[in-house]
Amino acid sequence: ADTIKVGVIGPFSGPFALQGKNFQAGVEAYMALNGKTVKGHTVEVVYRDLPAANPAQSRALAQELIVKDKVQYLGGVYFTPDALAITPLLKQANAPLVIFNAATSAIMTQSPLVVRTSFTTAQTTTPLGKIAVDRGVKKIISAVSDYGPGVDAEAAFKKAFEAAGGQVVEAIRMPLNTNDFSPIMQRVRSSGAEGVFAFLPSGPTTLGFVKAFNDTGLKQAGIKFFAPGDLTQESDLPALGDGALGLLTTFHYAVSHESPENKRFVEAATKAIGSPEQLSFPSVGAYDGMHVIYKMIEATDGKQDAQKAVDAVKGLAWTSPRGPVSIDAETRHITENIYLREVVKGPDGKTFNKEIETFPNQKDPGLASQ
Amino acid sequence: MQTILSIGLDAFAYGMALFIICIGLSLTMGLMRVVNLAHGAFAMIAGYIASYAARDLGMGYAIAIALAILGTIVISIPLERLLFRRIYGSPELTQVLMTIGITFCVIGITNYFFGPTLKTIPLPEALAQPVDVGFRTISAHRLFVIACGVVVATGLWFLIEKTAFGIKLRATVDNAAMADALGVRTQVVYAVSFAIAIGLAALGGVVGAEFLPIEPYYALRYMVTFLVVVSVGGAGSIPGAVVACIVLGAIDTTGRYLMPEFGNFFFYAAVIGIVCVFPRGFFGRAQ
Amino acid sequence: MPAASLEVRSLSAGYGPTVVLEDVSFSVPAGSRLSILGRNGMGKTTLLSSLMGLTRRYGGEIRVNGNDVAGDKSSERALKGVGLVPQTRDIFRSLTVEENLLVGIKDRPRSVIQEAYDMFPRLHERRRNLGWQLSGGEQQMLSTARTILGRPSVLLLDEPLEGLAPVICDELMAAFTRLAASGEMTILLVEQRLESALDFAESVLILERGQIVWQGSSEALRSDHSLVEHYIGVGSLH
Amino acid sequence: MQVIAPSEKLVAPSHTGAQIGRDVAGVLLIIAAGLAGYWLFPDNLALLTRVIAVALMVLSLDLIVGYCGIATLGHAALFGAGAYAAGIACVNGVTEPLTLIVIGAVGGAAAGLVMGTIMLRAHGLPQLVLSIAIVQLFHEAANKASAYTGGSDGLSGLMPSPLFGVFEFDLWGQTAYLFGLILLVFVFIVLKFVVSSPFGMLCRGIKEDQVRIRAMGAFVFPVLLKMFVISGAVAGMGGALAAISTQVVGLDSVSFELSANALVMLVLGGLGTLYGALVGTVIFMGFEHVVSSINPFHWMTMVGALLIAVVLAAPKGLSGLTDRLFASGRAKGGR
Amino acid sequence: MSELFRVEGLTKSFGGLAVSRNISLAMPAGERLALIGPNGAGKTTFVNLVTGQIKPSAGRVVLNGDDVTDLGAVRRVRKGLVRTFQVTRLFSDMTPEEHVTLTVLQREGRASRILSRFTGDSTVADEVHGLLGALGLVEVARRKVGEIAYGQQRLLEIAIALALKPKVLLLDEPAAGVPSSETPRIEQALERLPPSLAVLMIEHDMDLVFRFAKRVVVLAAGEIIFEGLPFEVAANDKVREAYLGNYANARSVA
Ligand SMILES: Nc1ncnc2c1ncn2[C@@H]1O[C@H](COP(=O)(O)OP(=O)(O)OP(=O)(O)O)[C@@H](O)[C@H]1O
Ligand SMILES: Nc1ncnc2c1ncn2[C@@H]1O[C@H](COP(=O)(O)OP(=O)(O)OP(=O)(O)O)[C@@H](O)[C@H]1O
Ligand SMILES: [Mg+2]
Ligand SMILES: [Mg+2]
Repeated sequence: ADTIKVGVIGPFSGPFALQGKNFQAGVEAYMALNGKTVKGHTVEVVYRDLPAANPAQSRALAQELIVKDKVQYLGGVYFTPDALAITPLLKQANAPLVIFNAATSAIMTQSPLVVRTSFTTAQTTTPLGKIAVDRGVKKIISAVSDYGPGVDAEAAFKKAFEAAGGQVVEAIRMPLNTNDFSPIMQRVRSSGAEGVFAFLPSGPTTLGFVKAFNDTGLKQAGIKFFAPGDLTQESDLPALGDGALGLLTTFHYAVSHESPENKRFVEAATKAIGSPEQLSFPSVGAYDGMHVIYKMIEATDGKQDAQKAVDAVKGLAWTSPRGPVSIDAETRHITENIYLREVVKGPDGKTFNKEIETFPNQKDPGLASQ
Repeated sequence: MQTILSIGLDAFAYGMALFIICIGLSLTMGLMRVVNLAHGAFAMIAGYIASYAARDLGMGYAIAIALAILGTIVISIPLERLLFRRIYGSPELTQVLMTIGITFCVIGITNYFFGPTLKTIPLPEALAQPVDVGFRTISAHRLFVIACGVVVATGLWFLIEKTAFGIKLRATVDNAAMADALGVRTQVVYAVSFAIAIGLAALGGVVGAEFLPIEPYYALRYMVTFLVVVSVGGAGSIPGAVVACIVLGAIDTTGRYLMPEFGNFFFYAAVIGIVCVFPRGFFGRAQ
Repeated sequence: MPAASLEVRSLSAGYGPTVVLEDVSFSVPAGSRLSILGRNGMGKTTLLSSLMGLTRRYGGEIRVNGNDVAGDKSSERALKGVGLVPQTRDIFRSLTVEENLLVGIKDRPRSVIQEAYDMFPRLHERRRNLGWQLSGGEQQMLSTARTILGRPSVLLLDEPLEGLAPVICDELMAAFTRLAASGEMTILLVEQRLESALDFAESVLILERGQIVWQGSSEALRSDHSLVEHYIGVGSLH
Repeated sequence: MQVIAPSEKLVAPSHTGAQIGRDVAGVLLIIAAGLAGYWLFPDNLALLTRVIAVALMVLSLDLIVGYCGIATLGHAALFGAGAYAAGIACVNGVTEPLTLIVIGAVGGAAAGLVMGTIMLRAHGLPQLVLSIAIVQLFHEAANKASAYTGGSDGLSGLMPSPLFGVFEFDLWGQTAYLFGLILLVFVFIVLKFVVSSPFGMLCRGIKEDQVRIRAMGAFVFPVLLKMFVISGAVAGMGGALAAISTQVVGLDSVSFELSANALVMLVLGGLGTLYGALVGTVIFMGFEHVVSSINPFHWMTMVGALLIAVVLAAPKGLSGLTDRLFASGRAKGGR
Repeated sequence: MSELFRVEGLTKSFGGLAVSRNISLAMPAGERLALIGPNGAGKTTFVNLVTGQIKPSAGRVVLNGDDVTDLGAVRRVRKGLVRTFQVTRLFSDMTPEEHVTLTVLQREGRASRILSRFTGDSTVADEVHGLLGALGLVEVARRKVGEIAYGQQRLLEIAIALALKPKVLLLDEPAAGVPSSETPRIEQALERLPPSLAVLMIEHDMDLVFRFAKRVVVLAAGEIIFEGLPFEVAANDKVREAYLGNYANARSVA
């Protein structure tokens, strides 16, 4: 019976601290519900803070976790470039990397020792194409933040939407640090589109975007609004307030998901994070990530053998708080349901993401297309 | 034409919001010669207080603003006594070090107590309505911000250029030892000006929260914006700050309208252009 | 404010770790005039600055009309009647001439700045100009006028004639003498031109390396050339 | 033409000999500290290598800020230019480490030339803002040119070949660290010469009063521009070292945040002495690393407290503190 | 001897204030000229115009037959047109020795070299020590300028100007702040200047002016109101009224 160390890298401070806290909540929830030992081996988690995308630091942290802290497993990683910086190390380190969040398809091709339990932007976005057309929107304007995931979202949506018969009349890329979105809304208005597709990273800018959408009267004018679920992350909903009512988003997980597994998870994770308002999707990525790591430890019986560990979880299927999921044997990316959700008001007067439609067993179309 | 007017109005409102937040910093930097990078931290503290008062305690918007300004000033007093007073007259970079330190601490503490989520300050009915201004609708809040900006600009200009206090303040900044030797109680002058600057930061933080939402990272996230606006205007100059806010607000807004994907290019290229033409900022005080 | 007496007892002062003045003691009766002489770098400026509270004090007492002000900040001393015209002029560069004068008036009404313009008409001509735009002599005038407007009872003058045209020097010295004679001010003057210094003052004090090496009446010094040569240097008196 | 015959001899003894002795001791101390780091923290070499890369950047920042008196919050533009130059070269088949360092230096120097040309048009705050604007433009450009730079995903897949064909850049990072250390010592010695040359003295003069320097008959702009280019080369080497050792280049290497951090480190260590730059970098990064591993969630408060404490205890930076200790021993001190 | 330096019709105004009105002046080699005048007459401005710190609105500056009006301040210095500042402009963190060394190196075109050492050249060092010695600055040669007395800073200001080996030297109140006991040092230093040099001195210390100058020019309100030999100055009514006051009386008595 050894102590097996798992190194978790995430943004625990800085502007994305909320996401890091969710990582931690997911990990702690899993360990609270499933114990701290696997086959008699004690699991110990070492957290390392990486406040913002910074590949060099990411690599230094991973290296240190491996060389100094002697971790057998790496987990976490919120941003894609940070994951890309770690992948070249894995082989030499003989350690698998289980990604809790970083959502660019291409990471998986960089190393056979990567497994991902989150989602990709393409995965969560693709169903929106059909949804939009189904709701009678033929002409749409796309507005995405100008960085990797935003560009991914734009491409995935365009492909799906055009395949379903729609037309993207204009594609806007907005700088990440935009504070005032009313000029963008003016563009939307003058483009003559019937709907808007948006992708923004969760955080303060979503608030400004939704506010501007309402304030400039686009909502009253009947313009439809579609976005992947990052935009209505549960922790942002209180700030968005009633302005968010009726927004349609697609995502792999809603805190409100109804299932006994999720109930148990939410209870445990809320306890770990402290305040129920702060809980959102990264926690479930971490929770399932820990599940995968536990399975790996089980399969290797505590010995350090990255390849064997990864092989052991290929095809692994289980019921996650988000619904039924499995690890795709070929891509090592998670196969999961994507849900269409609408922001509605609950009986307690608070808004939440209500799942109204399910797209089962979605793989990552981003990888499939490569 | 309509679009131009419309964009212009947005730009003006955005510029005025920036102005209210930044003018306090412009005073501290231009008049007190303190590069107070913690300015945003004070605006943020005010935002938290206002949010707490209005959302959690259900107080009115006006009361929340007043409480936020008072509360922030009260919090700033011990900081001024213990920390800022040590760096008046220090080299700018020392001030940068100290005020960044303060910012980090404020961020850390806010994060600890209030959590990392966004905080909103609910607007009263009257300000939450969209108002029809003829060619479009605009939220009443934006008009309110514009009005606040105008009041602040004229009030401050009068205080600094026309009153005895203004002269004492400028003298103190110019040469504190000599002002002291002429009987000006420089510490009092500094403390009062500091309080005014903090009060303005607080006001800006609260009324500008619709543009720059309140969250723990606020203080660092917008630091560059504030610094750029203040310097382009010419630190310490009120007309300069007004012009800079409106011009930069307009460039930012039209840039984002015309070609959002090059929004930042536009903005920073314009900044470089302006500084090259006005190497002291629009209304830089002669050194 | 009527003139005040000044008493200094074993004052030591300097800059940071450097002690410049050591154990300086002297006293000046109310309404009298004292010149302070000494070669370059002997501590004359430091002495005046210390009286104003602008240097670091290591010990000693400074009494104005019997009250110890050594612990006071310079603004307190200024309000108690000490006024300094510094050697480096220290005008407020970014303020206009008029604003510079307004800083000096303490709580007197604004209209008193006319007194300054009467004294130096040149300043009236330049009243809207910023401090940094003034010529050297104009800055000197401004510095002097600014301090005098505050009606100090003890006036400390650090080379106030420097850079002024002879015709103005004469007028200014006459004005200082008048102010002292009217019983309104006690004046301490640091002046390089020995003759002006001796003409002006009743008594003289010579500093060397931060210490008082000679103290006496101007007459005594004037009549003793060897003293002058010894402490101040050759060729000073023509 | 001898204007005036010497009439008195200088009384104070010459400082030159003592100065050289101190410099040699300083360099030895750096080497010793570097090797001590190697033996004491064999598991932290990745971090230590990063410290060295950043130290190069902070050194080069000191040339601009400490010696020329030009405040800049955009120094990462030079660091990043070096990093991307080396990175892009490496991805395209130039994998020899020393060549990559040279490429980085050239990239940095070119960026320094651009930055200097623009920044020297203004003074004071507006100048600071120019530096911010420039680094933001660089950042934006790197983001846009994703075909070459990888955009926000970062430029990955750098495979530098072994140093001298023997020493691999591997997981344990010994090669990278020792390579970095040698580079640092080399650069440090060169810079010591630069700052004590007449050119360095001229820069110090410019820092204090440009009008005076002009009245001495020296042009200001070319001197400062030269310093920008030198500084760019050094920062570029730092960037190249970072690229080689971490094998990725991210947008953060041309960010405002990195620039601001570098400035904080420099001021923390003390301006205008090359040692200050090193001390500041090591202390800041070391402290940040330690507190962020102890408490990854609230370490920022601790770092903030450190900065405040330093300003209160040593307003001239940490190296100023040692100066002060020295000075109080001597008879005549500064202010 | 031929004329070394000449200005023609130099004119400048700040806003509405005409500070220099059509000033023309010529100086042969070896000239020792004093420029005096009331405060604010435009003397410093004249120096600024001549040395290129500010641009005249009209007029020419000719040095050695070359028109230098369009040259910048730096090039004029290199051509030998050197000034001192009325208010000292020195580097407070550097020592007098460093100041003068830097100036000498600059004069020889070696100041922007990276690959050479600042100290260690013995001919430079000798020259530097010679200059410092002549102005009595040896004792403070290795103290920071910020810590030495103002009078000594004034002397250093002159040492720097001399180190540039000027052809035309413009001294703006060189003795201001220097005690009368020390002014002989300045005079001595000036006396030992090579005779080919033209020197213009602005000074309010009339004793110094009369000892130094061979010719005096009086400026008032931006105009030259008098030009002549020293002894004529005191006799001129206009000058007396505008500038000299009682001094003239004192001298005529003496
Ligand atoms: N800021 C300072 N820091 C350290 N030492 C200083 C400082 N200012 C002056 N000194 C030193 O104090 C001594 C006295 O200087 P001070 O200026 O009082 O002389 P002074 O008699 O007024 O000379 P001067 O006639 O030139 O005006 C000098 O040796 C000088 O070097
Ligand atoms: N930049 C400026 N803007 C406005 N006025 C100026 C400027 N520079 C100088 N002046 C004015 O021009 C006049 C001449 O100044 P200058 O410095 O040449 O006088 P000066 O003859 O040297 O006097 P002093 O003997 O007092 O030094 C002064 O009245 C001054 O106020
Ligand atoms: Mg003095
Ligand atoms: Mg003058």
